[in-house]
Amino acid sequence: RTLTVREAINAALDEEVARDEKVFIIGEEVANYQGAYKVTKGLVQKHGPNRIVDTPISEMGFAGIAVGAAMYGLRPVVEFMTMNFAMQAIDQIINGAAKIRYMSNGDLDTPIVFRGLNGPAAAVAAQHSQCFAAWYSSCPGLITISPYDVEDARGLLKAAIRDPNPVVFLENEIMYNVQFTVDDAVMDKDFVLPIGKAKVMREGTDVTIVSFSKPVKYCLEAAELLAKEGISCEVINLRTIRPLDRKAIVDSVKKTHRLVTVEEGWPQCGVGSEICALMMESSAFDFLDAPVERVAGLDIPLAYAPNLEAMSLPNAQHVANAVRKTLKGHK
Amino acid sequence: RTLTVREAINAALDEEVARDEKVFIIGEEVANYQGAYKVTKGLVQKHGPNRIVDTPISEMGFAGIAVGAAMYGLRPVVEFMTMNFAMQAIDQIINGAAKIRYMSNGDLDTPIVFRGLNGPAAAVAAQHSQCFAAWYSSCPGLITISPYDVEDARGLLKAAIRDPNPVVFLENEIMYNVQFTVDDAVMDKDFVLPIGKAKVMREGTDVTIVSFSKPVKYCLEAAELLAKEGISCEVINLRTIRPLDRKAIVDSVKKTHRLVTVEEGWPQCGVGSEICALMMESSAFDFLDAPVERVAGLDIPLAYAPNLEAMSLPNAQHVANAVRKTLKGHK
Amino acid sequence: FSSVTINLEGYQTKMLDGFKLPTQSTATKEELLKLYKDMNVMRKIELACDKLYKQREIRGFCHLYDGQEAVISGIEAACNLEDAIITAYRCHCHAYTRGDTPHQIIAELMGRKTGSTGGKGGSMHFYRKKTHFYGGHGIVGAQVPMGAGLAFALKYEKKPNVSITMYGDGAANQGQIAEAANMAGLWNLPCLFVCENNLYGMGTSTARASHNTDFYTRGDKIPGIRMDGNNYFHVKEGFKFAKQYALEHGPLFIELRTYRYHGHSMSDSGTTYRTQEEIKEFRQKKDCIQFIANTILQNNFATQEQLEAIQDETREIVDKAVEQALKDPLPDDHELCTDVYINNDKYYIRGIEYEQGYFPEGKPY
Amino acid sequence: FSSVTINLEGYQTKMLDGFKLPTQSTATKEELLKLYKDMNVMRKIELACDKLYKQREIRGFCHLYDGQEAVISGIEAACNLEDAIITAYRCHCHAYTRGDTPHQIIAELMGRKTGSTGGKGGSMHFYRKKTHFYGGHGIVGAQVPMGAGLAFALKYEKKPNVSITMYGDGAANQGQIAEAANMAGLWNLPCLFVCENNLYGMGTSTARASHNTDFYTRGDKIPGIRMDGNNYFHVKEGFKFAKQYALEHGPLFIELRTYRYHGHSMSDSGTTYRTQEEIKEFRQKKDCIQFIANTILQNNFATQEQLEAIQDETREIVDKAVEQALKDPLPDDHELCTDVYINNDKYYIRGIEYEQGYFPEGKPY
Ligand SMILES: Cc1ncc(C[n+]2csc(CCOP(=O)(O)OP(=O)(O)O)c2C)c(N)n1
Ligand SMILES: Cc1ncc(C[n+]2csc(CCOP(=O)(O)OP(=O)(O)O)c2C)c(N)n1
Ligand SMILES: [Mg+2]
Ligand SMILES: [Mg+2]
Repeated sequence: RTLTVREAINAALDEEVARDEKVFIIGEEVANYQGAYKVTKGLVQKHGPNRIVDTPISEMGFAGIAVGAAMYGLRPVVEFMTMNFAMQAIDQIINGAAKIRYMSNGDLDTPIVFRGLNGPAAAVAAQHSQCFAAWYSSCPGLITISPYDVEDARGLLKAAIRDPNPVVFLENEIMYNVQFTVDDAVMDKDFVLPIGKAKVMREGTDVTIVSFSKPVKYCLEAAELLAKEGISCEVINLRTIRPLDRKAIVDSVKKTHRLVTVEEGWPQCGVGSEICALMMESSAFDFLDAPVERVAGLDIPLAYAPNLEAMSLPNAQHVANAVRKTLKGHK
Repeated sequence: RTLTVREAINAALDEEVARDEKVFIIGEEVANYQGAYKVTKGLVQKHGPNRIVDTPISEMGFAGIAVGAAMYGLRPVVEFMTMNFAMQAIDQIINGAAKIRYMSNGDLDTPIVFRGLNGPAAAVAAQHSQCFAAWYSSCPGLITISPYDVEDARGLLKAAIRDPNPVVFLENEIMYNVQFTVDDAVMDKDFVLPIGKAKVMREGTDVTIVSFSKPVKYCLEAAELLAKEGISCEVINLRTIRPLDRKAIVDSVKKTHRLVTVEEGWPQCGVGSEICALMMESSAFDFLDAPVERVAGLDIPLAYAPNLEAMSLPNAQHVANAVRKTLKGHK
Repeated sequence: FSSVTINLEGYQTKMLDGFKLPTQSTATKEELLKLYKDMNVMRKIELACDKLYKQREIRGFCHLYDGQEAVISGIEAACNLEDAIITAYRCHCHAYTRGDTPHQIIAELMGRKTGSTGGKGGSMHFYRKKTHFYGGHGIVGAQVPMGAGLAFALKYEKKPNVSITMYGDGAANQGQIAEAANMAGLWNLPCLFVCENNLYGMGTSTARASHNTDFYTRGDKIPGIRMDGNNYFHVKEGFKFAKQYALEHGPLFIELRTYRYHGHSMSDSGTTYRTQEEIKEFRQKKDCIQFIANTILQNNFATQEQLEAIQDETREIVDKAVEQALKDPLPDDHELCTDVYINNDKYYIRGIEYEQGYFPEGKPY
Repeated sequence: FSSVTINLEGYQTKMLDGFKLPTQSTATKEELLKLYKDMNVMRKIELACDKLYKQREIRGFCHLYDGQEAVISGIEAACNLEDAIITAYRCHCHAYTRGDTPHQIIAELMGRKTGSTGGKGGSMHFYRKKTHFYGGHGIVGAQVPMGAGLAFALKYEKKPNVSITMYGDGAANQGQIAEAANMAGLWNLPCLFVCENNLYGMGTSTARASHNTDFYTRGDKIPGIRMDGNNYFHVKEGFKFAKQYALEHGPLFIELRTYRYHGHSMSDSGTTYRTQEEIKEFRQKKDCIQFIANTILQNNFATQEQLEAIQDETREIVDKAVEQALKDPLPDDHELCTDVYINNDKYYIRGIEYEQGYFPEGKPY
């Protein structure tokens, strides 16, 4: 079977709405318009407007409505047209959903998924290109997931909807159109992936490359490239950013002794930073034969012009360079 | 001269409002009520309600009003009653203030300060205790400052108000009441501290401890404690979180060969993580004789009960332990 | 079986022409005596908190409800425990009417293991899912969309219930209330937007914060009613009407005029932005508990002595609660890291120092 | 010196009893010919963008304004360049009336160095501080408090000017608009809250998004006017009144009924949520440029041929702009990291790889 990430998310939503009548989808243009990015295509026709709910442009309001509905016992899937707009609703996500179970001593839950596209897309400039993986993943009480391919998108979204905890699910616009071939198991109605487990996309022995979302592609490309230079890369797709699969990273580094992190978000206090901290405090430290290399989005608001945009985002070359640096040993 | 951090901030505001008629203060309860935490005490009496502006409870609205006023050429100082409430307005801070200069190719500026208390206070529970240093400091276009003592608060707030860039200024409620002795130079009307420069609070040779805001105190206490064990700690007060004074940290580590980071915020993708990343990628790496130790707030929403609260936050003992660990060498 | 019928002052309304608003309220002796007792318990809980705060047994914020007891009492008399309720941080008495005991409430404020949320939430964060009490929220205004969400869920589940979504006059200026109201209006949610107008948001009078201070009119095309929040009967009958209206027609804006006797929180004396006369006026002439006492006495449902006995009884309840709470232990250490997540054991929780963390695999890696 | 006086249809108003709204508008031949030219330039810029988008010379979002030109034209005719203006992402024509050339606008959309923001902002982010144009904002609704802030600044600086704060019918449901309006009302800010109601927010009709679709009435206690956004004269006279009103009395809500011909952005055909007939109706019967052409012709200010000559002239202007922009270079590489901050050189900018970063000290440490 071949399908796109968009189709995978669409099918996962469709099946979970069908499976559990407490699940409903709410957001801007999710119903009649079929989703601003057509991710919810066909769903309102199938499940009706009570289950697929179009909202006004009121992020804080409908996020709060979803949190309230979740407290009552429904299982909302909130679509933010992009995660940039979720910034208006972030208080509801953090102070509403994430902290409420703890504050209530376990009395209240919010089984809810906040999903939407995240990070840089193409030519949409600074206000529409921010990556929120680091912010959300810093918050206890919240699960943060960012899928790469069809298998991830399908298995993790279904897992997220079934999970009783609040989940932020960070998609990527450019990946929506990318096709992947998957086997039948993935298409099973109950195919779910474990939250909090990374996936080794490619095994290798010389260096570990850790990434998530679209940049996983660059890592795989770089690995391919480097293979020709005789460098064997292990590529880890994090899948979940919180809880981070620390063990997978540590184990891999113990084997390869070198680590490169790759993300499209800004560097400071990013996901790569956290992985550097993990290297410092885990048993992996003594196994490192070179300092960790971070590859991250350029530390500026993203520009619109295609050349500036390209110069601001990591690609396979950057990853390959970083790998080569770790292999050169100390600075 | 002895004064509290509250008095220092109050005086800095007072002087800057007096100095530049474009400067005004806006926020909830800043005028008639004299500030929810009395930080703006006496200012409306002195400068009148056009300069000290009480707002309704509308964080997003008044933050946006301040951004608009700044674009026009005024220099607003926005008080959020606490930075927790700024989460409702964070889109205005990031997409409004921080990115606008870049997006406009330098045509528009927003000389603005967003200030308020940040991080855990005492017995105010999870929704009122979040530290936002990591989030804000991740954003290019923004300056993020977090003062520790009177000198910091006064010199950096004045610098922030005079700086043409947007600044997030993270205060600490518990520090408001703490008294410090300062010399006359600090009380000069034009006393400003350089933004982006850390301060060595205590010189030492065995280990570098980096922190900001209230935890600097614990670092100093730990240093005192450890001195008795013959361990010499260098304590660095970051003051500015972005731009981070990377050089100060690197230089110190090159001297001490060991590093401990201390913050009250959550660990994942925190300020300590970024400093770990700095160690990986800077020339300091080869000088490290032990992995960096991170001390951070416990990774949970903060509880209300005094014992649970105390168990969730770093203190001098944690810092001392971390230091001792770095001196034990590798794990 | 003795009861009394009381004539109600007219309700101020918006867009409710053609609807018959209540004009009378009937109450039995039993109802009033029970009410008198409950209101006294509420008042005494708050006064106990005030005292405990001054003794430093309670810390942090502490927002007291004394003066406003008729609001929640009237609402509860008209609604039932299947009607969802959510409010802000001034929530001790809401916790009481929803079933928490004085002891649980006070213990929570003192951060004890026996408190309503085991010491985790504190003053601002009470909840009781089984009686549909959803907080207890510390972020001003943020509970209002949540309340609309509760209404959304009630409608989704086809329940014959409403969401009682409460906020203050200060909170009324949060934009998310307008957002929630718009959606509630569009979708006909059974949501009562209930503004407790106690004339001040912290130190700011309504006129200084709100361009429109008629809070019952602030739902745009959503109808509204203003009620006398110091008058139990006015609130109770008003809410009977309101609940029925909401189930049939959708959302309603309700303003309850009331007054808080204490300052905003314990650090506020409450006297810098309002006059002593004003406070005295409300305390002496409009006190909602005294009003019930008078009604009882005027109708010979009890003697002054009997009311004093109730007072004594409630004092004893609260005193005992305090006494017990003072003896209660703080939460167990091992509670520190529970309930961050459901299936908490599966989640790594980093310690302040790395090795002190909770590692699901059993040891640091 | 030839001029024409036109009778205006009455304005729908809220809370403006006692105010005399304009009933007539006078325009000279010169004004109308200039207007006709400008409106044609605007339309042709948008049509050029459409074409360039299809040729993949423009990427990303691209929100076109064709159909709505009378709105900005009428506003600018009543106001001046000291009146601040701010709007959302549908802003190409606002950039034009505030002084950007067609070449700058098109070049920006193509991400060229010569574009209005040097290729950094793109379609949604035009600004021109010197003529008080403040964007060009991509976050729906967020520009509205900023607009109130511009009004705040104008008042603070005692300027005889207003802030023209524009947003769409979809944006009207963002709570921050209510927040800004409340403060503008409280503080009497010279702020015009201008809702361009083109009947849809993306694919959602006003009735599906707004409980109250009378956008001029949504300022609560702030008065309002509805204008015909397809009629230049109605807008112009309405805004003369509005500006004067705002300077004397404070904020005003204005709704402009208009229509966008294109879909929301380039990926939207604009035909799934509205009928072909509806689009045709607006295009054929209510086109705002045709209306000006008719007025000119009816008053013999020009012949059909002369108007066609203007069309040709504007086509040439825009064609040349396109031609030039196609030849223009992309931004210089070194522009990548400028203007992140003021005093940019002092700031470390981390590279995608560490060593590639900009180090103020000159080299990595
Ligand atoms: C978003 C947010 N802003 C500010 C605060 C601080 N704050 C807490 S209560 C309060 C006043 C609220 O007044 P009102 O809504 O009238 O309720 P009352 O206290 O009178 O019951 C303020 C400003 C907060 N908790 N949350
Ligand atoms: C906060 C936010 N939410 C959602 C979006 C996505 N979005 C962009 S334009 C738009 C529709 C706005 O409609 P309207 O305000 O009527 O303006 P129009 O496009 O008709 O000019 C939406 C939903 C956004 N940019 N920002
Ligand atoms: Mg109040
Ligand atoms: Mg529209």
